[in-house]
Amino acid sequence: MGSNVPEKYKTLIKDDKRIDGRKLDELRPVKIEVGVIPSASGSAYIEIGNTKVLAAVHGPKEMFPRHMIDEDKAVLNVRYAMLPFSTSDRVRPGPSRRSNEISKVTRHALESVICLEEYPAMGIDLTLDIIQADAGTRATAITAASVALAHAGIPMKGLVAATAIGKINDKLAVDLNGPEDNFGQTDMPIAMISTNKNITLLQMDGDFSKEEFKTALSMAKKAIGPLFEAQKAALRKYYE
Amino acid sequence: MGSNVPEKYKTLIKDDKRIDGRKLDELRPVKIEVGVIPSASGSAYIEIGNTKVLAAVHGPKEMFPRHMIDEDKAVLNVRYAMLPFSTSDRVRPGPSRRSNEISKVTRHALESVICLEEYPAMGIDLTLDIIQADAGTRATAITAASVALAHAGIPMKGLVAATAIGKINDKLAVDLNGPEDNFGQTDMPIAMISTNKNITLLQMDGDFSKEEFKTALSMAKKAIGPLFEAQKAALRKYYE
Amino acid sequence: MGSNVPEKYKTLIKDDKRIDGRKLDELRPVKIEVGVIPSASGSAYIEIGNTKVLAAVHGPKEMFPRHMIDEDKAVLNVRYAMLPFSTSDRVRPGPSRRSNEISKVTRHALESVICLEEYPAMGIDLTLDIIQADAGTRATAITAASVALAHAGIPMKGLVAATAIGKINDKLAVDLNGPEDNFGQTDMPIAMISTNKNITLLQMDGDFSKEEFKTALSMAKKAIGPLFEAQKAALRKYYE
Amino acid sequence: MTILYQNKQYIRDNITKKRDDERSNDEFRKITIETGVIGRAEGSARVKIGDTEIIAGIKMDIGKPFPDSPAEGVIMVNSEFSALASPDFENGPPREDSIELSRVVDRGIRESKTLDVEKLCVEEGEKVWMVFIDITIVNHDGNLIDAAGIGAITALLTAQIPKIDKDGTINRDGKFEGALPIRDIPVPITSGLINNTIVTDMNKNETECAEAIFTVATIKNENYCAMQKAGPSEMTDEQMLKISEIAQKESKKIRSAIEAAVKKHKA
Amino acid sequence: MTILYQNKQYIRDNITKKRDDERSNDEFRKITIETGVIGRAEGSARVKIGDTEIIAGIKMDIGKPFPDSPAEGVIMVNSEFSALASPDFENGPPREDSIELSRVVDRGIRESKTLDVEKLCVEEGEKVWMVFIDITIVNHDGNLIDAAGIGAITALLTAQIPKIDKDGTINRDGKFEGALPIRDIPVPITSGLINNTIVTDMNKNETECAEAIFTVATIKNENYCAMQKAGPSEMTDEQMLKISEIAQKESKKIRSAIEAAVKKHKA
Amino acid sequence: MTILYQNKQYIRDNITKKRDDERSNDEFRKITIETGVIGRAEGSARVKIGDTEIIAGIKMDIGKPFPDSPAEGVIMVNSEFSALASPDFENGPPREDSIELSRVVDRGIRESKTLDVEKLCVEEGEKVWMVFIDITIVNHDGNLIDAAGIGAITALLTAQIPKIDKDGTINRDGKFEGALPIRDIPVPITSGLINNTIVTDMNKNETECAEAIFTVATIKNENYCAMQKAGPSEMTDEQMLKISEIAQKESKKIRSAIEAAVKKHKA
Repeated sequence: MGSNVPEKYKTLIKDDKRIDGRKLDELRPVKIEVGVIPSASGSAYIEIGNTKVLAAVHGPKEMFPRHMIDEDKAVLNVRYAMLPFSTSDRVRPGPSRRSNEISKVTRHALESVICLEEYPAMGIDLTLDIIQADAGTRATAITAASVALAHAGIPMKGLVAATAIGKINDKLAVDLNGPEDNFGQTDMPIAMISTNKNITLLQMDGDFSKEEFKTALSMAKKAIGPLFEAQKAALRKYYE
Repeated sequence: MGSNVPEKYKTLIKDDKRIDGRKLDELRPVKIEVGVIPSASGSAYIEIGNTKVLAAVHGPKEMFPRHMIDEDKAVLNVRYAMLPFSTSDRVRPGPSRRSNEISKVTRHALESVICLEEYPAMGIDLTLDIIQADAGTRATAITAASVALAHAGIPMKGLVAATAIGKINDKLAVDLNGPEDNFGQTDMPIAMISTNKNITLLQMDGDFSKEEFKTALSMAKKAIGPLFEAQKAALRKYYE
Repeated sequence: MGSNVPEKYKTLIKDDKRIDGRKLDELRPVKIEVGVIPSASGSAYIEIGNTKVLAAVHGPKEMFPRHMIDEDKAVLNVRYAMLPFSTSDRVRPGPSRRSNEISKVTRHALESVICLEEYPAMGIDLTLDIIQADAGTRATAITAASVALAHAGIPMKGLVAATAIGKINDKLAVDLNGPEDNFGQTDMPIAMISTNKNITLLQMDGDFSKEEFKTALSMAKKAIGPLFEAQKAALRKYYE
Repeated sequence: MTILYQNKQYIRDNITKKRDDERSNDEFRKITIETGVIGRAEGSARVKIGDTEIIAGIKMDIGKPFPDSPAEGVIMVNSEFSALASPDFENGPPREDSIELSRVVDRGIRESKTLDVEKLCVEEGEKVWMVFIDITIVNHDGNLIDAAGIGAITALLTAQIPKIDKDGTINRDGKFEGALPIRDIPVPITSGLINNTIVTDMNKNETECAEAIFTVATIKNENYCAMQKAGPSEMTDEQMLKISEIAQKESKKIRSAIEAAVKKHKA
Repeated sequence: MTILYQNKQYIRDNITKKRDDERSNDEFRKITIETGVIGRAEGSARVKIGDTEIIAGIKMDIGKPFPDSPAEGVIMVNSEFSALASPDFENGPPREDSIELSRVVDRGIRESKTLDVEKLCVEEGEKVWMVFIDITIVNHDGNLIDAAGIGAITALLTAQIPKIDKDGTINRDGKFEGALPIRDIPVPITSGLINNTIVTDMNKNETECAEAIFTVATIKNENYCAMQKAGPSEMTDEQMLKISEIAQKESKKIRSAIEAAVKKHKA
Repeated sequence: MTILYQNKQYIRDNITKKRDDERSNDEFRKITIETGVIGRAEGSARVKIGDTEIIAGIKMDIGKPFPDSPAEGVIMVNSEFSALASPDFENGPPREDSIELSRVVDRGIRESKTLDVEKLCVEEGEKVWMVFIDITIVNHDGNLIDAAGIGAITALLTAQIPKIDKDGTINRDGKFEGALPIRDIPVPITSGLINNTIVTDMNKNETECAEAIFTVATIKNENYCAMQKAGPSEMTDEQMLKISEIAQKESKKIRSAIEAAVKKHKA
């Protein structure tokens, strides 16, 4: 939501088409691969448009550090990171305030579907590396994460997938790309559960009226459907 | 003790009056409140002139980190910090060499009066936050600390209070304020025990002859008296 | 191996003499003292030319941190550091990537001769402080280290000594000094065991043909001999 | 510090009947807003919501702008979970909470464009005002985000820009160039789900019982400028819509209280 | 993650007869080199050696030169043992391994003068190109150094220098000033001693059984530009000479594969 | 490393009769002061007090002055409790001791105005000399503060300011612009209370038995320039006055030794 909008990004919608040719309710192309990291318990690679993410699950295993052990259930440790070469300006390696916050909301987005109580006192490590960033990195990472968790054989009550609803040129649109995110008015990442469409992550920055928020929620519900299908197809393909 | 003294601070004493109108042996106005932080075991708020400090005690409680446990007595953990907005130039959050040193001398200033041996293997956390700084922050913090410890019900052999004796325009003066500290010649923070007036903290920077040091010690003894009274009055008032 | 070579260092060899008057296969003057740090279990001071190193051994003793304990043998902890005033430009205190890497290769250079299995679950701390640096600091540190370990009475299968073979003005030379290291073509630090002349450390940066590498290895074998003699003489002298 | 299992169960079981302190489910505790509490700060506020207490202070300094916005001032929000409020703040996960608190307050102010950063440019590409918003938690009895958000905007509204002397140094001897360019008053309102019941302004014990938490910041025109769902459990869209409506209603009342405090401060 | 004692013993006992995966002792696993895998990077490569996988990316930025080389660009090599490959990477000693990996790759490129840093000067003493080489370990099945070294040089060979606009800012909108000034193709080859037998391209289990490890980087003219012995045990000079000869031979093959990948990339 | 309880008791019980090493209570151990021990440093000294040994080195560099003193050089004191002296230096509280050591030495030099920082200005507001005083503890047998303080001032007195070349770079090829502008020779003397008896120059075992410790730095005119009380117990004012008198007396002797060492160095 920067304030210096280059000329070419002042018009993000023309004749109901977006700058990459999509319709307002159209997702970017999605590609999901399962089992890309042999040494991990579970792993997935996902591309949504130009955003590319690797997800790996290690565990359930001994929990470390020990003072964080929960005797009643497994602890989900999430590490979200942008690789140094994933953006135009190099990202310094190491955690930042942004990556710490995203790790936390991502954990909350997934915890409620994982049967953590089946692995008391253990740890499940989930690593999410953004290898190329073009908006929607946290949503894409969450979508990849639940596939990697499923691949690791961890029992879940459902899959979780995520996208973003945004406002650009005063109109609502799904799954913002880079310029739409940078020069649009509003960005709302949202994650839902496949079984009941309940919401496990929602953040919003920008400007929404009450009606826009309501519409955004229902657009999200509709848009996330194909993501669940893509997740399931990828898992099916892997096990065939 | 900087070297660039602005014109208006070249004369810090005129007709035996200091820039804020005080006499040489006069403390700044003192205000002490007990029990200001409900979630702490003990707490105190103190204003000495424009210096404002919050003190909180948590414990006695389980000692952490464990490798610092003392099986024979409680460990007093002191954290002195200047809040970011407490001075003209913002203070970066996090420990500095200065705050580490002050935490240490403050711990030493208080340890000898606390009956630490009554709580073997436990920890007592003492937090001292400077919310506004105008000279004498460590002395003010120590004065607040022993009130907070008393409020927490921790047995002590006496109260500890502290002030500073300084040299400004070649004269000794008690309880320096900001400009006196910055542009004076000598600053000597000193802490004493209420029962025997023994010294638990003394630091000095600047210049003192043997006689000046002797005089400074006796001025301190006299000046600290009213601080003990203020501490006791605040505690009495709280329990009334 | 910098690229801006000052005029006076363009010719590093003239009439088969090096800038400090040495022959190509000649070591710098060596001085070793044993037992220079009373509070250490073992210690040594060494000068090789203008490079000066203090080595201290503490232990075998309780291993810390505990999660690094090896139940089968002692762990050798090596800390190599350049003191802040050891070079022209001040060295910032604290570990750097360079010092971490050297600590590691130094550990590997010594581990194979130490009978670590005699002290299961314990730690041996080896500190190597470069107090003045003029090339060859890691080689000099290793030579000092095995003397300090011997002085600490730790059983070893042999001594380890190290030097460097370099290429300067297209010729091979032993034990490079500062300008030869900075403006030469190749630097190869190498450590050997006194008993069998096997190699425990070898690093090379620069340019060597296969034949040069072969020659360098045999030059090293020959050059290190006097270092073993100096180590033994220093230990003998100490125990006389 | 964690409450007992039995107490959690009690709170969960009874939340549909009554809260601990007899409040109705969408009722706030008593809020007090004090201004001008820190003399050294450019602006400051102390906010109490029940027993929760925070101090917010504004410090300003001249710095270099970011390369991609050379004509805009810089906003930095930092919150310290001081050990004053609880020594447990230092151990592990709460650091994460502290970062989330800072970032939610930060986004609420930044994304609502509350501060007109273009007016904080001193010399394009070279010198802009850096506005530091520091929040200290003095006592923690739940709902820190709302307290921090209210403190931050109040401190900003009462802040004075220091004077820059001719030689370019900042003159802090009580001379000012006027107020900060503030365009709106975003107010965050946080509600949670306890035993699937929506509860607003949760105290600390209630927060620990909450399955999910949702913060919604509203601006003057009743639009939303920032939202954040926290907590491990899911929420339905109906629950989110309901909570956002509560936020619209409650933020209005609190905005009036802020405006009153600022008016009194300037009088 | 450490392999069992029994497995170690088995590998050690049998290494003179055959390797786990039937390779001969100086035989590499299958190597694949992909280029242009990261669109945001100035250059990039994905390298697989058997199950080991790394991604190398080049980012460039304008910075100040070091005072003692005011007319030379700056090279920075960084390797991240991402938790992707193994969560154990985070605990203790491996940090040391990660530093060693970075430094061996760094020295291989720096000391071979592969990159003509003088051509990376924009304005003497003020502005030079900083070339960041970042390597991420995606899957760890041994021989990371060779994979990282191959990835780094391939990424450099395919990198494009971004255009600098008139106002001095870097234009990343797909305009380039040409390729990096690369003068050579150093290739590291790592062998180890297992039960005193020389074994090249060790997988992870083999690496844990190795008594000593020796990496030799060779340039086009078959000379060596960097060497590094690792591992706790000693080596004879004959063993080192033998390993360096294997490096000459194997590096030639791999250099051809790199050149082919780069040629295909540029086509 | 901590001494046994029985030994502590023995030292405490006997301190009024005799010390471990037969010294009288206000007697220093043998002090040796060597100069010019580090060729790369601008100035250096090795100080031994009994078995305690420290090395102090001065490095100088050109840097930017602090905004509030644009025409003054900068002094930085840093002490490293090297693991040489004791590996325990790394675990926990000693870091605090190291900071206190640095700060007491720092204040002794800074507050006595020993170094005429105004003469270290090269270009007002832009370039001043930064004087780094680094102290390494080689062997620790008590009384580190006095050894460090003596080392610091001796190193300063023997330091040479490097030459600045026309292009502004520092020439370290053995050319100098003269000595540092030193105005005084502050000397810290530390005494402690053991079993309520005043003991000067305590060794390590005595230090661990001390209830309280008091350091007093004296300048040439016998005035005090810095004081620091340490240790958990209280002291009476009479004890402090007595210790400060011992400091006056002992500092005089040590100052003569420093002056002799410096004179010899310059000869």
